[in-house]
Formats: sequence, C-alpha cells, structure tokens
Amino acid sequence: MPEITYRDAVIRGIAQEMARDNDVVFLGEDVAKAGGVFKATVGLYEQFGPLRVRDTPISEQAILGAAMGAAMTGLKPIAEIMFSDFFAVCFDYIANEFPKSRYMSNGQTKCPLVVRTGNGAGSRFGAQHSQSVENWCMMIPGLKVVAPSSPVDVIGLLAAAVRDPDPVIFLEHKSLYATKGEVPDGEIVDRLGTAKIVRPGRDATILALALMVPRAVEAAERLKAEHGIDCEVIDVRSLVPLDTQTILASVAKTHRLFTVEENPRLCGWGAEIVSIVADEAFYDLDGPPVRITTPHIPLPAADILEDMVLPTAERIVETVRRSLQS
Amino acid sequence: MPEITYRDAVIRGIAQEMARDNDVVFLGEDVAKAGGVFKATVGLYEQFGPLRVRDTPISEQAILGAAMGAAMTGLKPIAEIMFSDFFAVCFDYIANEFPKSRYMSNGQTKCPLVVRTGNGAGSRFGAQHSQSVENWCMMIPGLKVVAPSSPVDVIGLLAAAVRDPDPVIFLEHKSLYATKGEVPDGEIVDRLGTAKIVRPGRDATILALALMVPRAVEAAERLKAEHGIDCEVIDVRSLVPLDTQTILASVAKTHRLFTVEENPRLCGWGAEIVSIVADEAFYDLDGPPVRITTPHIPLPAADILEDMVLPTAERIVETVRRSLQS
Amino acid sequence: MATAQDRAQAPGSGLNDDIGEAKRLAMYRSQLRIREAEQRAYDLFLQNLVKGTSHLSLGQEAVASGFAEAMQKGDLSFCTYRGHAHTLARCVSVEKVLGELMQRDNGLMRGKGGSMHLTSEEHGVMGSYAIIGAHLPIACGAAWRAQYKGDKDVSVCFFGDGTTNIGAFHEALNFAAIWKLPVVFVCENNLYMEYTPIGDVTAVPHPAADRAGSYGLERIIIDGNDADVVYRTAQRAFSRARAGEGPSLIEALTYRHSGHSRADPAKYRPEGELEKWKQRDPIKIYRERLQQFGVSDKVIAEIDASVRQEVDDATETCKAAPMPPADILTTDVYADGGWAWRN
Amino acid sequence: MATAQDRAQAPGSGLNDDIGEAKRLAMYRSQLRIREAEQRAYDLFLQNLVKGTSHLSLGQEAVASGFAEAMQKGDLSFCTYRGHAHTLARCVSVEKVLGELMQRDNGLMRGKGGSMHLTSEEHGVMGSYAIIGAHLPIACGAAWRAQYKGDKDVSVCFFGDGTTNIGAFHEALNFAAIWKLPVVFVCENNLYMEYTPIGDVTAVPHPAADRAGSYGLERIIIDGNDADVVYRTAQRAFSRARAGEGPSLIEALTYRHSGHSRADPAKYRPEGELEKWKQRDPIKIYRERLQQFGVSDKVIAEIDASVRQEVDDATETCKAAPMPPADILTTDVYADGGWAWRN
Ligand SMILES: Cc1ncc(C[n+]2csc(CCOP(=O)(O)OP(=O)(O)O)c2C)c(N)n1
Ligand SMILES: Cc1ncc(C[n+]2csc(CCOP(=O)(O)OP(=O)(O)O)c2C)c(N)n1
Ligand SMILES: [Mg+2]
Ligand SMILES: [Mg+2]
Repeated sequence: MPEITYRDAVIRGIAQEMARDNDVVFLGEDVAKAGGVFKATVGLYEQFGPLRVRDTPISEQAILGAAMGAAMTGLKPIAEIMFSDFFAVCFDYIANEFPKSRYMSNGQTKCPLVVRTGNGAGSRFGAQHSQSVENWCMMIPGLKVVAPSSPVDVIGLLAAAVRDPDPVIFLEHKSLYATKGEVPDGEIVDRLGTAKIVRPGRDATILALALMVPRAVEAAERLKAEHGIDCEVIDVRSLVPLDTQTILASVAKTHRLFTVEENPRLCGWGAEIVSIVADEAFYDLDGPPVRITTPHIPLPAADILEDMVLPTAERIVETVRRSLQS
Repeated sequence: MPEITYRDAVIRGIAQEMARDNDVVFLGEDVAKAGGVFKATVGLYEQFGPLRVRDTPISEQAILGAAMGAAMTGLKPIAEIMFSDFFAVCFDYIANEFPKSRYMSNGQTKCPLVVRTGNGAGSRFGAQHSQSVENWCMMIPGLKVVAPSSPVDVIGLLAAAVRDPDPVIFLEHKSLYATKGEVPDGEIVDRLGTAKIVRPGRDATILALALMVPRAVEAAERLKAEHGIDCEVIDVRSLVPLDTQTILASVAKTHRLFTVEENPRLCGWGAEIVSIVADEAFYDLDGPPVRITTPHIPLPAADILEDMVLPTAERIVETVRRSLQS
Repeated sequence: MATAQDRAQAPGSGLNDDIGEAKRLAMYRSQLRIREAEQRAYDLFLQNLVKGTSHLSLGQEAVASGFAEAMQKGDLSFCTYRGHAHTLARCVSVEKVLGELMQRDNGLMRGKGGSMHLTSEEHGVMGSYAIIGAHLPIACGAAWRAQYKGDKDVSVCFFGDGTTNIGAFHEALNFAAIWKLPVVFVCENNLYMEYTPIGDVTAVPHPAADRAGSYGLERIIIDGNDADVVYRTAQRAFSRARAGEGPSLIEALTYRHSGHSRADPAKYRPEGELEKWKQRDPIKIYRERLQQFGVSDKVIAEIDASVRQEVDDATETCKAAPMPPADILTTDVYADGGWAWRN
Repeated sequence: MATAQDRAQAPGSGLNDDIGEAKRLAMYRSQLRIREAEQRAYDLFLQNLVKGTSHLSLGQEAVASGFAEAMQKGDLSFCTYRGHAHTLARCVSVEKVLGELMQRDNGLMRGKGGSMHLTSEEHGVMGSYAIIGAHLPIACGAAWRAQYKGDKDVSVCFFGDGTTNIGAFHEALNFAAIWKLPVVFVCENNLYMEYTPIGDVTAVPHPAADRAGSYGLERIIIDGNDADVVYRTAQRAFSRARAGEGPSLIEALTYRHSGHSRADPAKYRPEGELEKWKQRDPIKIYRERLQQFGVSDKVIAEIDASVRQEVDDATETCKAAPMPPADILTTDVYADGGWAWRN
C-alpha cells in the first residue's frame, strides 16, 4: 500500500469530501492561497476555487460563527482554527453555541460542521501554542470529539466527521503531521465512536490518543521484550462518542488499566475513563487504574524541558512495570 | 450568631477586603451604580467610590484583560463576570493568560486577582445561563478554583482569594444567593485548599460542592434515619488547591466514595477525585466509587425539566443505598 | 438620542404613500400583537406563571414590525434574548411564545429553550441568542450560505446598543464587509445596556452608526419608533443585500418602556425620560398614522379586538397546557434524536 | 501604504533639530542592535541552534527604537510574539534574548517561555503575548493602575495590522477611551497578517487608523521606517497620556524583510515589493540622517563595531551556555514558587 504523511492525509481527506459534496466549504486563516501554516491544506484552493476555500481575517469568533450559520442553513463547513490553544478566543461557539442550539430549539436547529485544529506539543512553541485541549471539548455536552493518530485514520475519521450531522471537533496532532503511514487508494470513510485495538495483549490495557499512540505501542513492545508483560494498546480515536464497550471488554480481559494522556493532569479524558471503569468494572480490576499524563503545569518552550513533560515510552514502561510488579 | 444571606456575604466579603487594602479594586458590568444583577454588590459603589468600584461595557475580554494588567503592576482587582457561562467569551484570559504568565516569565510576572461569577442552575434560565463550569477552570494548570456553599465560607474564602498572590476563580452559586447562614462578627479569613467535613460518618464518604452540599447533607440525614447508613459529607470548597488529604483520610475510614456534582458528567471534578482515589486508595475501597452528576446534556429551561436533571437529595439517597446494599 | 439632523437623514418622512394600506394595516396589527403579548407576559409573570427570566420589547415594537414586514419568505431573523417581538413579528403564534415563557409543553421549544432562545425555523426565526454578540457572526454564516448558493435571501440580525462593545460585533462587521455578505445588522439603541446608560460605557455617541466607517459602511441612524421609517430603511438595506452590494448597519433609536428583564424596576432612569418616550410610543404614532391615511376607527377597533382575542385565547390555552413530559429531557442533543455520548 | 498626504501629516519632517545628537546616536545604535541580533537569530536558526519558532522584526526596527527612546523609566512595553525588537529596544541584553531563543539556561526566562514570550519586567517589558489581541486589554489594565495610583507612567502596546480584526482590539480600544487610560496602541502595519495581504481581509485601507473614529480617537498614520518620525509621534502620544488626555492609536507603516516566522520564504510577496521597501530600510535611512547631521563616519563605524561585538560575544556565550536544568520544570507555576495543586 502507498505511504503518505499525516499532513497529506488531511489534504486528501478534505479533498475527498469537497469533491463528493458541493456543500462542503472550507475557511480559516491563511488556509487558501498559502495552503495553511502547517501546509496541511496545500492545493485545495487551486482545486476547489476561491468560493469554496476561503482565507479569513484573524477573527476566530467570526470563523466559527460563520461556520455555524452556514451549517444551520444548509452547508457543511470545515473551519480551521490554526492552533487549538486559540479555542480560548472563540470558546463561546464551542461551549455555548454549536452544542446547545439543537437541544434548546427542541431539535429544530442543525449544526453539521467540523472544526479542524492543530493540537498538541513537541514543536517547542511554548505554553500558548502547544496545548492538548481535547478535554476542553470532551467536557461540553453536545459535541463530538475526534483525534486521529495515523494517516489512514485522518482520512477516514475526517470523512466521517464531515458527513456527521453534528458538530465535530477534529484534533490533528502537530507533531504527527510529518509522520507516515499506509493508506489504501480510493475513498476512505471510517466511523466515529469506535476505538481501535492497535496491539492485542493480555496483561494490561493501555489507552492512548494521537501522539501518545505510537509511544504506547513502543512501550508495549518493550514491556513485552524486556519484562514479559503483554499489553493491549487501544487507540481511543473518538472521545465523544466514546467506545466504552471496547474499553470495558479489554479491561475485563486484562484486569489492569493505564491511560496515557498528553493533556495536563486534572479532569482529562483519562480521569473520565478511569472513573467509568472504576464504577462499572470495579471487580474486574486487579489493581489501581493508573493515569500517565503531562504534569499539571503550563508547557515550557525549551526542547529539553518539553521533552521531559510529555509522557514518553520510557515513562509508560516504568509505570506499567512498577504497577504490575508491585 | 447573626444570620446573613449568601448574597450579603458577598457584599461583606468584598467590603472587608476593600476597606483593608486600597489596592483592591472592583470592576464588572452593572456592578457599581446598579449594585449587580444579583444585587450581590449593592452599596460598594457608595462605600468605596467611583474610582474603586467601576462599571464596564459589555466587554468581558477587556474586563479580564484589564484586571490582569492591573494585577501584574500592583493592584489586586476583583473582576465580576456576570454569569459563569460567559467565561466562554473571555476564556483566553482564564486558560491562556492568567495561569501561564508567571510560569512563562520564569517567575517575573505576578497575577493576584479574583474573578467572581454567578455559577450554576436552578433559575430556569436555560442552557446558556445556568451552567456549572468549575471543571472549565479546574482543568487549567495555574489557576486556583473555589466554590463556597455557605455565607461564612463566602466571606472567608473570598478574603483568602483576594489576599492570595495567584489568580483565583471564585464561583458563587446563583441558587444560593438567597440562602442564609450564621456568620460571626468581625474579620473573617479562611484558607484556600481546605475541605470541610460538614457531617462526620463511618459508612461512606460523600463529596459535594456549592449547591450540592446542602443536598448531600439532607441525603445523609435521610440515609441515616431511613436506612441506618452513616455518611460522611465533605464540602470540597476548593478544587485547586485540592485537599486530597482530607478526602483520602475519609475514604480510608469509610471505604466508599460518592461524588455529587452539578457540572455535566464528562471530565468533571468528580472524575478527577475518583481517579485519584482509585489510584492512590484502591485497596481502601470496598466497592466502586460512584459519581452522581447532571447528565451530559445541555440544561433545559423549564422548571419541571431543570429540576429533573440536577442531582437531588432523593437521587443521592437512592444511589448510595443501592450501592451499599448491593 | 436622535438629533433633528439625524431624523432628517432617515429615509422617508412617513407621509408620502409608497407603503400602502395593506402593509400599514399589517404593521399596525403586528405592533399591537407584540404589545399585547408582551404586556400579557408581564401580567403572567406577576401571577408567577411566566418562569425564568424574560426581556420584553414594550416600546420597541416598531423595529420588529417594520423589519418583519419588509422581509420576504426565506429571509432569516437572528434575535437576542429580547426576541419575543421579532419572533411574533415573523408570525409565530402568541400561544407558542407564551407557552414557551410559561414553560409548557405547547411552547415553541416545549420548554427546553425558554424565553431567551425562541426559535422557529419554519418562520425564518433562526434562534434567539443569550450570549451578547454571538449571533452576529452566525448571521454572517447564514448570509454566506445564501451568497454561495446564489439564493436571494437576507439574514437580519437584531441586537442592542450595549452589544456594540463586545468583540464579536467587530469581527462580524469586518467579516461581512469583506465578503460582501447579504446580512443586515440592526442595532436597537434603547439607551441602556441593562441598567447602565450606554453613553457611560461607549466612546462614541452613536454606538453602532459611529462605527460604521470602521467597516466601510454607511452611517445610518433612524427613528426606530416609526414603523414606516423602519420599513423603508429595511427595504433599502435588503435591496442592497439582494443586489450583492453587501451588508448594512442600521442604528434604530428607540426605548424600552419596561425594565431590562422581568425583575428590573428601572430606577436608574432619569426623571421624565420614560414619559417623554411614551409620547413617542410606536403604537400611538402608528394609530395616528392610520388615521391620517384615512383608516376608519372601526377598522382599527376591529384589529384591536382581534389581537386581544388572540392573546386572550393563547393565554387560556397555555394555562391549560400540560408541563413538558420527562421523556423530552434527553432528546435532540444529537441529530439522531438522542444524547448518547457512549456505546 | 503611506500616501504622500499621510506622510505630510506625520509630525516632524526629520530635518529640524529638536531631537539632538545624543538621542540620535542612541536610536541608531538601538536599531542596529536589533538588526544584528535578529540577523544572528536567523543565522543560528539555520545552524539549528535557535529552536521552536521565531518572528523577526528585520525592517521594522525604527518603530521599536523610536518608541523605546521616547519612553521613560517606569513606562511599560507590551509586545507580541514578534517581540525581540521591542525587548532589545528597552535595553535587555542580546545575550539574554538569544539565550532564550536558543533555549538555554542563560535565556531571559531560562527557556521556559521561548521566543514568543520575552519578558523582562526590570526593563519595563511586561511580556510578549502569542495569542493575537490578548495584550491590548492587559495594557489597559496596567494603564488603569497608573491612573488609579496617580503615577505618570504610560503603557505602550505593540501589535500588527492583522490584529485589528480580532475582537479584543475593539474591546480594548473602547475601554481605554471611555476610561481615558494612559495607554498608547501602536499598530505596526507591515502589510501582512502572516501570509495574507492585510487588504484582503480588512474592510478599510488603514486597518488601525481608519478605525480610530470608532473610539473617538485621532486618525494617526506615520512613516514607521523613520525613527525620528516615530520618536516625535511617541512623544506627543506620551504627553497626552501623562496629561490625562487618554489613549492614542498610531498606525506605523513599515515592512518586514524576512518571512512571517522562521520557516516562511515569503513567496506571497508581489515581485519588487521587498526591493522597494529595502530602499527605505530604516537603518539606511538613519545612517544617512546621522550623516546629514554631521555625525562622522568614524563615530558611526565605532557604533557598528561595538554592536557587532556585543552580538558576537552574546552568541559565543549562548553557545557555551548550559541547557536549563530539570529542576526548573515545575517552578513558578504559583507564587509560592511551586506547582502544588493538592496537599
Ligand atoms: C457576553 C455577555 N455578557 C453579558 C451578558 C448579560 N447581559 C444580558 S443583556 C445585557 C445588556 C445588553 O444590552 P443591549 O445590547 O443594549 O441590549 P438590550 O438588552 O438593551 O436590548 C447584558 C450585559 C450576556 N448575556 N452576555
Ligand atoms: C488568536 C490568534 N489567532 C491566530 C494566531 C496565529 N497568528 C500568529 S501571527 C499571525 C498574524 C499576525 O499578523 P499581524 O497582526 O499583522 O502581525 P505581524 O505578524 O505582521 O507582526 C497569526 C494569524 C494567533 N497567534 N492568535
Ligand atoms: Mg440596550
Ligand atoms: Mg502584519
């Protein structure tokens, strides 16, 4: 199968959906003529023209508000917010408008849109351009929240997000843009709300998302090779809807749970899943469920410091080993 | 001891701190001449004058940004955001500016301010004026987050917040403004980061915050009277810093944990505490830790519907009883 | 407040006859319907039958009726929490509005949204928004859809003077201007943001009009208490929008007779202000206008009676209506009709 | 771009001698220091020694130096991610700036903040802000403190043309105007918001100046490449601020010679644009200005040499400097020096 980058998968995913449906339109800052600051939208302007691929001012509220108004009235907009940290300047749409309009109107108002954004650390950009904000979105009722870890998932989940009738927050990891993966030819459409067992195992369940997935897989390989511990690694992929069936089934088999999160410690998706498992599968657990997270601090800029704070394969190995051998 | 309302406690708390320290200034929408939409700042303008108690335009970003700039350079501002739902229009300050400036500047920048806000449901205001957003704040590293449940705690924690050298989010519950409680005369200063055991008990620990505290207490009384179950009720009061010692000590004694949250289900403070307990006190637990929350939906406006979604004493009683008797 | 000069700038003096009797009767009925329904909402609040909050448009009816009368089917209204008037003006029934305020099952959204979120998409009422400024960008988006599809409908976005000081106002105006969107922004300047005089918190005398230049737009200030003036202004803005000439920003001078929201006694008003504005009550102005144009007292009385009948009937129906049932609590969070966030 | 008329409006032609030699030599040195340090940052980036992102002010030095020279001790600078120039202009050492860009322990914030967040409170540099628009309200707050305390210091807030389209700009300007705050807003109009020409996304030709009227402020456009013009404009604005006459909004026309950020080759520039602006290079203009005023080539050469020496020395020091130690990772989250969110 041909290999493409995660970045090119974004382009291909958007192009696939725009080619299929004229109602799909795309807007954001520097996304059109310039092809995006991460070069993840190069060529779309040329392919779909200035009416469907549009540069905007630095007006994040206008971007998301316009996307919503268009979605309510018949289009299927994809809006880019350049860095997920900037959700904070347009959070009203994410927290109060998109997710509540259908409910408040007793089902009258629709909101089929996708917000794409560059999420996560690793680029030495410092505290205001490196955050993992998936929990900012997961905590809001009425959204759907997706974070792919591989090129093929980027295309499939993006297609599913665009075709979904609800507002979907689509978190692309900045440190994955340059990574490669195999992608089949032809149309790819995945399903929201499905986790993926990326490495089966019997001794412990490790849940991970986005950039943490390859690290969890690496840790699992080392745990097996070096310590004989056989971990099941699950790529959560979709925080809302959440595939609790796959997660609970895995814990029922392995009896141990570890979550690997990039977002800071408090109130992350790890806490949510640990709480679900502790409540619903308490008697399946042979030991404490453990969260591996970034510490609850702002992110430092310096490479040497940034590399210390994000969960690493090393830290996953150590945490799982110590927990299982204690 | 004299009884005063939670609303009057807010006024008294602010007045206490403004009288004590000339650097304390107060700003917000309709807070000065009009005394606030919840009448929780009546008389401050008259007492402290137009230079210290200031009405602003509808510009929440300007309000919080100005508070920050003043705090950085020597004042101790108290800023009011009328409804906590409006944090979404000024979230950049809450998520990206207040909590990160000291860290990013390697300790140079200070930010001693308080953001007061009306939080929570019960007024039939609908989905955009009723939210409990304590988790929006707790998830952000660098903030402190407080939510008092009684008049005396309002004064003491507000004083502690104003005197604290870090940014503090102070969540007043709208449905508590009219409630009364005993308050001693004279200066009252409490400590952030301390939970309060409001009812000691042996059979289960119930954690609650703000409006959920009286409901948890009522539930505990009924559980005792009707089912012989003796619950310890802890008012968490301060989400950050979090008094995990008091919580873990209680669970070590009772072996069961219930959290009662008003915020919607996913990624709430309940999930955080359940995860801490499940990790650190797993072997103390005799059964699954259980979260009692508002369901993960936008809030309905109608009284009859709103009353169904918030956790009630009834629901707490039923949940605890069923869990302990199963 | 409108200077003599501002008034002179308003298109149409209200005396020539480009509007015609049918439209005029419709605008009279529309304004009266709002007046009576809002007054009833207030009475029902005093009886503890309207719950939650509510923000009445008593005194501001001419803006709602004038704009609605100029709208065509397909044109879209975006309102604030002070949205009853605009909802009624698009011909949503009084029953559905009062039902929602009374939080009954017959309400427009069966009690799920409440007074601040009236929505009736079938009437072109695309929602009432309770976070100041939020709907201005949303209206841009709806206008973008019309532009993209080549449709001729216009998005009309109503908001208050206080709303001109929030960031979203600025972003939306610039965005609409550069994309030449068919959207009309209507600032109902009623002199107050809640309890604070707008002049105390705004750097310019005319909060909307004095900012039009920032977006390359014309400075438009009109008498918002004269439905004819409003109607003509609306028509001009709509023609521009439909012709692809882009957005308009209109500042309509008006005044609310009631408090900001249901519990506000409005003690902050300077003495005599309310009385002065009541002399320019839009209903009074318009009743006189009809008389000037030779409409008989009998015709007027018939309209009055039929409006009162509708409001009375609606009141009775609502009082008898059941509360919303528990099973709607978790419906319509997602498009599948439910609320499942997990499998 | 500046029309002839706009230039004519600029205070001072640069030829009369109200500025004086000492100030002129200081402004020359300041601009050159920024030029050399920024160029070095770029070279070090190519050597992979500057990490993360960085946004250079090559070509925009006159704005930074002209304003800084007019500032007094106690005046406060609020910068963006494009803040090296303004930080250096307030006399922060080149070593500390390059150290931060190289993410070394000798950096201004020991690597914790990075290129986009340069802060040196002892020099009055109250932070560099990477979220567009965020620091405009913050600068208002600092100015509020000065006003409240009766201090005479001014807050000066620098930002780009693209920043005029975000909501916080509007809120801050209105807020500063109604409270008459001693804050000076400086828009460095370098024609681009990142890669998009500002004209493509802005409803008015002058993104800042054409909006001044919305806040009751004077429309001020100046040649931002002439440090004398900048200096005189700054002085006038600061006097106003110190006299309690409120804020100013200044649009300084300039151009960045480099890309938006370190990796941008700036292919979006129309042909010839960069060359045209390089003819108006602020360093070139100012070197000629010194010569016009009779400063000898020797004096100029001495300054050039000493600036280069400082930058060379700083480079070597930074290259030899250690990386930040692990133990600072969790310091200074809270005022107690630590990060404990629990007991
Ligand atoms: C972002 C935000 N801030 C504050 C409020 C509270 N609030 C509701 S109405 C209002 C005043 C609005 O004044 P104006 O825009 O003049 O409209 P009017 O009520 O006069 O119709 C305020 C401050 C809000 N709903 N949203
Ligand atoms: C809220 C927000 N949106 C977008 C960005 C990304 N961004 C960084 S710089 C920039 C362009 C800013 O242009 P301008 O204000 O003209 O300043 P310049 O870079 O030209 O100095 C953009 C869009 C950001 N940092 N913050
Ligand atoms: Mg108003
Ligand atoms: Mg620029």
